[in-house]
Amino acid sequence: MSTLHTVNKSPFDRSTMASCLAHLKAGDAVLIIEDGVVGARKGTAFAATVTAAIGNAEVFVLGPDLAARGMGEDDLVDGVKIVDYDGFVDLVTKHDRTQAWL
Amino acid sequence: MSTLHTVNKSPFDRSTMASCLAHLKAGDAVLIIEDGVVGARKGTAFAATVTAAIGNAEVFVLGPDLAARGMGEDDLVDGVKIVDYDGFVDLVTKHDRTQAWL
Amino acid sequence: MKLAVLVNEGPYTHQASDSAYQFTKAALEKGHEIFRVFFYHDGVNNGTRFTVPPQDDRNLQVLWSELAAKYNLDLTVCIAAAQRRGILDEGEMKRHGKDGNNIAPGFRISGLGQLIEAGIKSERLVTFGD
Amino acid sequence: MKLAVLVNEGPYTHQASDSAYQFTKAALEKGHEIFRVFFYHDGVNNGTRFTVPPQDDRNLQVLWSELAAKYNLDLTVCIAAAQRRGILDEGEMKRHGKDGNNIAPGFRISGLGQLIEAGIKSERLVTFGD
Amino acid sequence: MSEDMDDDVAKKFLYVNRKAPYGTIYALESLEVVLIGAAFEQDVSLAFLDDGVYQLIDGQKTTGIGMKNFSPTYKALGDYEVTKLYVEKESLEERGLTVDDLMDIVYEDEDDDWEEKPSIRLVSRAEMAEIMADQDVVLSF
Amino acid sequence: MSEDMDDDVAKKFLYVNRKAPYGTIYALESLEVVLIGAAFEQDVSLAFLDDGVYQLIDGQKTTGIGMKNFSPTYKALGDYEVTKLYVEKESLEERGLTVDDLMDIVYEDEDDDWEEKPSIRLVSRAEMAEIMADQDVVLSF
Repeated sequence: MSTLHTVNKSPFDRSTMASCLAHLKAGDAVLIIEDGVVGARKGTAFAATVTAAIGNAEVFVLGPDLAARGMGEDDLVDGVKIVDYDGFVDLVTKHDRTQAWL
Repeated sequence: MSTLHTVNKSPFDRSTMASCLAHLKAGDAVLIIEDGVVGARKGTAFAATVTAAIGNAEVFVLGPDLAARGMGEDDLVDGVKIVDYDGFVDLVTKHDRTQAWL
Repeated sequence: MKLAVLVNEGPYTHQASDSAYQFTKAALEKGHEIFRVFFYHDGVNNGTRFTVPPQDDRNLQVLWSELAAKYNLDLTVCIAAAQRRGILDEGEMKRHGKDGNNIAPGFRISGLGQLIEAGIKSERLVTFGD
Repeated sequence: MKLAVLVNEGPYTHQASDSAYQFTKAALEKGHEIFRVFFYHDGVNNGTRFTVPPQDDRNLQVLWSELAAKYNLDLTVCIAAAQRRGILDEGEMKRHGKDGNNIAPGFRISGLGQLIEAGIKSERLVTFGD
Repeated sequence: MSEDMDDDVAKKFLYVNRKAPYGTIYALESLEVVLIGAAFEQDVSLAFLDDGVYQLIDGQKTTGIGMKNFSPTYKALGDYEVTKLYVEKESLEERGLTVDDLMDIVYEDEDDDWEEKPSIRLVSRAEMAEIMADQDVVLSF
Repeated sequence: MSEDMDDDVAKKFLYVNRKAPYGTIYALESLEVVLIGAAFEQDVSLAFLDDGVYQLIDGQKTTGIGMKNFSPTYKALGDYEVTKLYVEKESLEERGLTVDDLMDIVYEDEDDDWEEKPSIRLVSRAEMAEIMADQDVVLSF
């Protein structure tokens, strides 16, 4: 039994990503969408928190949202994976429940 | 010449209050309204930041918003003052400009 | 798989409606069933036919209505949230003595029980908000 | 003093409209002049007459309309923001071939220049948002 | 899972509340879902974490802001058989609050001779993560 | 201040941008105000701080999210005589960015033989506070 968590806000502006990562269980996945994708960038004040989470859970970003914010694969914290909307759907069906951090 | 800054969000959820306090000038005033009032409570993880700001600028909270969140004068960080909507208007006219931190 | 989608924000101001639309479309194209898309909070504002977005921009209401027509999708707008925000169908218009209505094609107004039912009847519920 | 007010969010979902209303009312009662209240972003949703809030709740549209009537207040809804969000007056209805309109009494639809003018002509501009 | 099982077995619903009341409508409209949902006889829990803990604070007075005080509704949840209100300890601490700052919310336990029991259950962040992981449907407000 | 002076002397307008683009409409609708406002011949500056710096990031591609890419409009601001785009250095640093990650935005300086000059002016947080304190009207998005 595992959860897909979604986060859609920048960790520099909102508490949702930090709160989400503090409530993960082993085997969970986090999908970062919309403005949240800026939190997956390497070299930021938040990057270490993302790296720490990857030891525990898989972390994904939505590619179309990443591209809209001028970022690509090379900009990401190591271990963060990219999915498209199709992959988003697959993550939802793969995990037992989806929890949005709003 | 001085500025009235308004902040309406909790510092535990949003970056606006921290950003506002980091951009104050001596003689400015900060008016905390709506959900922001929880940031003026004493004994919180944010209280020291508010106390530090009071050395530089006046800090006010809107009383009606404070009461709605079950708080009163005794709950506030030392030095934070309470105004009502009338006092809000007076602060706007007293300072040369108003800047909302959204 | 049987999925349900909850949209909590109106069009344009927040990306929630865009994300929900892209997700719903992808799920349908992959052959999943969407039991219901439920619009709550400001999400009810997706269901007004009065919008006129700029010509070079997407028209979210039309996109939702077209998706509903193509896949026989259930787009349910919460009645209580709609009343606060001024979304009316013919019945609500008459019931409240209003002089017009603005519900868009393919959307229907119903109660919050429809959200709970979506949670019960679907295998996954995916929420898009602020 | 001559003040202007900018309202960036719709009614109920965010407190912005309530705060702006209480502020505007207090300023008027103290004898200040409100040059204009400008509704931008989702703030345009304050100007629909289709809302039916619960009977034990405040009706923000009515409160604004009454304040406008009492003090001859200028309530301006941004035309570009209104188009995206489905707020129409008679003129906009005809211009876009829509079959109805929903603008509330005391509100008018006009351009963004009215916001800039409010900034120029007023001594203070106070913004309420999310 | 078959369609029949789906309908017969109660699902575990968790309502996650992370936002302060009044500044936005989410707390109120979340409560409206909880009240409607109570009629469906599912296994309902509410989680209060981050700024959501302010929804339960005692002594809310809203006349000054012209809005309806909906906090008494939390006290009525027991009548709807909504009796599990999980509050995160760390969220309280960061905000200078203790459980004594919250409303006194109770329910009558029908399995224990209708004894009055507290609905608020203080849990650690780790326990909250366990509770979240034990649900069928999570609704976030 | 007399009514006449009010109308005759240009006011200093500052547009404060603190939010990332696309996730919300504020960045786009802020830009729409700037463009309309340019016709009023006031003294206009734009401030980009906190997540607002993402509005200026280079290489935005929005086809995948079905939204219009409005970032080219920032490059056109010089044509509207909007030439002061203040970007906060600390905000960039916290986000792992440098000014090289931003779009190349220039204007032609009519006072200097139409020489092409950068519109983006990197400032410290303390300098940003000075700029904010030097305005007549501050519009926040």
